[in-house]
Amino acid sequence: MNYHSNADLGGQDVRGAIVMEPEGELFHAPWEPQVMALVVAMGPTGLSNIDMNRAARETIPNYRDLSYYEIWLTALEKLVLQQGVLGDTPPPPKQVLRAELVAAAISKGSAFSRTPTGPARYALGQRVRTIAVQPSHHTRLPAYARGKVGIVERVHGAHVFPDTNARGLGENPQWLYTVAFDEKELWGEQHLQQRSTISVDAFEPYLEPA
Amino acid sequence: MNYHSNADLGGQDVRGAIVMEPEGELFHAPWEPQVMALVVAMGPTGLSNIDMNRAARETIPNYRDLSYYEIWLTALEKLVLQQGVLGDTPPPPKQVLRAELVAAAISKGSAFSRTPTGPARYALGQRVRTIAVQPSHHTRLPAYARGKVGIVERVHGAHVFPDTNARGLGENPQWLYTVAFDEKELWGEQHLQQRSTISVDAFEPYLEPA
Amino acid sequence: MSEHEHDSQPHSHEHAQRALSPMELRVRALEALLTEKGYIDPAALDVVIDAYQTKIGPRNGARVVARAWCDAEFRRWLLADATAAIAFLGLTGRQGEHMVAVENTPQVHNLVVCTLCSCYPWAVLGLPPTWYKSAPYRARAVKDPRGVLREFGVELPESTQIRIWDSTAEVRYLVLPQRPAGSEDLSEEQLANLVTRDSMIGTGLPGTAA
Amino acid sequence: MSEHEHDSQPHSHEHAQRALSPMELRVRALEALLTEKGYIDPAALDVVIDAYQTKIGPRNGARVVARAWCDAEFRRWLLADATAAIAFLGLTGRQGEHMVAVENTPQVHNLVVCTLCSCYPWAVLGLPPTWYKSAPYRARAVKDPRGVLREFGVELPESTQIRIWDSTAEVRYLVLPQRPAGSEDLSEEQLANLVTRDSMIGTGLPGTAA
Repeated sequence: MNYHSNADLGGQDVRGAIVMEPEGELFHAPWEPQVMALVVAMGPTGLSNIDMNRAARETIPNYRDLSYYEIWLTALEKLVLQQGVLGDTPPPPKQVLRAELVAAAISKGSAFSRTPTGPARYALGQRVRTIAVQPSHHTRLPAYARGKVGIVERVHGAHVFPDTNARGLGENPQWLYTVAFDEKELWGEQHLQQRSTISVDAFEPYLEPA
Repeated sequence: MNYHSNADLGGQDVRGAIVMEPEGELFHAPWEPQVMALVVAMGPTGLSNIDMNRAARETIPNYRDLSYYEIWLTALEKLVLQQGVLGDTPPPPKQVLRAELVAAAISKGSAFSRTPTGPARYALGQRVRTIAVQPSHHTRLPAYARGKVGIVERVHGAHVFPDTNARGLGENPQWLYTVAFDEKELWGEQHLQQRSTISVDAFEPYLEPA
Repeated sequence: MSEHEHDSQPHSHEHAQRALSPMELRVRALEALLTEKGYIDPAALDVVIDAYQTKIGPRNGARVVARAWCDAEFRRWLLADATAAIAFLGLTGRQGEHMVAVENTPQVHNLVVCTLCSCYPWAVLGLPPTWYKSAPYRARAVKDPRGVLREFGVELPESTQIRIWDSTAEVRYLVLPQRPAGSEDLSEEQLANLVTRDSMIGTGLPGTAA
Repeated sequence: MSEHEHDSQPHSHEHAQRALSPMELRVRALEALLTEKGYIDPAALDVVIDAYQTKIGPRNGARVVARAWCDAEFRRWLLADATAAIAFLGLTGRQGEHMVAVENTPQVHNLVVCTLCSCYPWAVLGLPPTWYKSAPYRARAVKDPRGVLREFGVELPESTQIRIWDSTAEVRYLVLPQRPAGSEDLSEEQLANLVTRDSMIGTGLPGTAA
């Protein structure tokens, strides 16, 4: 299986201005709020989970040509087809987000922390190396942070593991860490110095002792 | 300094019935609610902290003869004297709990977690031994759990350390763990089997590797 | 401070219209002193008392338990991050800043105690009952939990493991009791009515679905 | 599903009273399908849109920041356990289940990005601005933060360390900006008005005390 994410942009050579936007300017087309609300409303149905959604989005071939709400819409259309909504036996929704449930559902959210079943392998301050392998499925370790040595800065507890959750293989909770890298480790000694430190939130399977 | 706590009761041979109490029965004398409220109201003044309060309570010589609100009252009287409230320059209150601030102050509480400054020494599932020494100051490792081997069951993050906070020596945050012991480890092989496991919440300085 | 002698009278639970007792005088003297010195707003005391008499009590915890019984996602959140899940229900606060929820199952029964003083999850259960603060409970809960439970009229199967949580730091424990058999048709509100204070400490079981 | 062809028209930001655009038709078709199949309550969509247009936005985060500026204890709580501290202000929710607050100081400036998609703390900042989800920001924030900040009109001293948080999991980051000089006399509400959305992402600074 040849999985490729078109969304892994960190550090890439992307030109184009960053266009400022005033605080109240939320949408730029009348269909955009509908797409946002559809995605929110589909959450409780359990038709997909957040990691399946991200996988569906990042594998859109023309990802880079689309606006973000176009990406959301395209991915939702794709999932609706993939999950057999058009078939004879569409999967029943786990829950339908009725109008009167919206406020409570939004303010509750959906926690991703899980009771850990085993010890954290790494501790605050420890040096770790991220794995270099790019798996052929959805994952959350950015390309720019692969095979790099960093320091564990925070230990967040065990969280749902995207790599399995995105493939319907279960939540498989894993310890989650914030791992911080010096800019030189990521971009090389020749890189224009910025005095910066960059961290990613990395699940334990993404890490090895260094 | 010869510090002795009269409050460390776990596992002691205390006779007397446990007297049931219906849910709504909160007080048993008209002065009890006043004492409760005085203790709550004194919190924001910063005259003492929670660990100083506990130290003042557990060192009352006739602790075991007093009801709990008598203990609270006696300790508050003691602290008021010790902190020089009756002197010429009583320490100014950090904040006075005005009536209109009560609801917000109660619902806010006062968090004891602190940003950790170093790594946790122990991990979930690890065997640890509690220290055997009884320090000559306020501490929170019960006598029955001293010098015992247990398993780290939870890692709670760094919290204010009572041993220093009670003596005005600073918050000195330490990692906090739930450490669970088999009943035989605590009470011996001869103990009537209860099929029980007992845990304490232990700060890192109370623990050694086992 | 001549009012500070200890009340040597036997505890009286009746306080009709009569002269103030020595304890009442002692409390009034302390309150007057702290007011005069500017530490206390006397009006705040009434607000504090009212809060714990009418707003903050075990019905709050019962809401948490009933929600966990009705909503599997909330239950999972509560068990993984009780502080956040309980805060979502608006039940933050004093003596509930760091919450852990522990779940009873057919295999494991949880029991909460504070052997060193009277730590108790005020934010969800209100003020602790007298027995919780008493020497017999604190001494025996850790060593003879089955005997203690028997005093409360709770007889557990011999095969049930008992898990005792001694609240020795600032973490506060809430027991999530097993949902009563035959309660499938009850509303969340009806379920909350079955949740007793003692069932959330572990010294009792919830009521049965009538 | 014939409406599912991609909209090949250039992006139009004007939508006057006219025939429905291809994108609008496509979204309507999907909504109709999901409604017909019983996944969606169309009335819920309006409630979701209204929530993010009128209730859940950066003014919520500004409340958190202003509170932290005014209340040292709240600030400490926010930095040690942001999820709980923010929940205390009632701001729990979707895309804010696991919060971390990071503090700007004269030495360190924090910047938040999601290089892999568009992770953003909805519960406190609402919907992300378009630039936050755009390729140029996501690509360059990690590698050329000073260049990116310059585009936002922020020029930091050379000696300032830049700390970039790539939100690659379900932890969401809120920047706590430095309190503006000369703001000592402002009320909490006035302070909140100085807190811009961008200052809580790290791409801006708060307004100055006039």
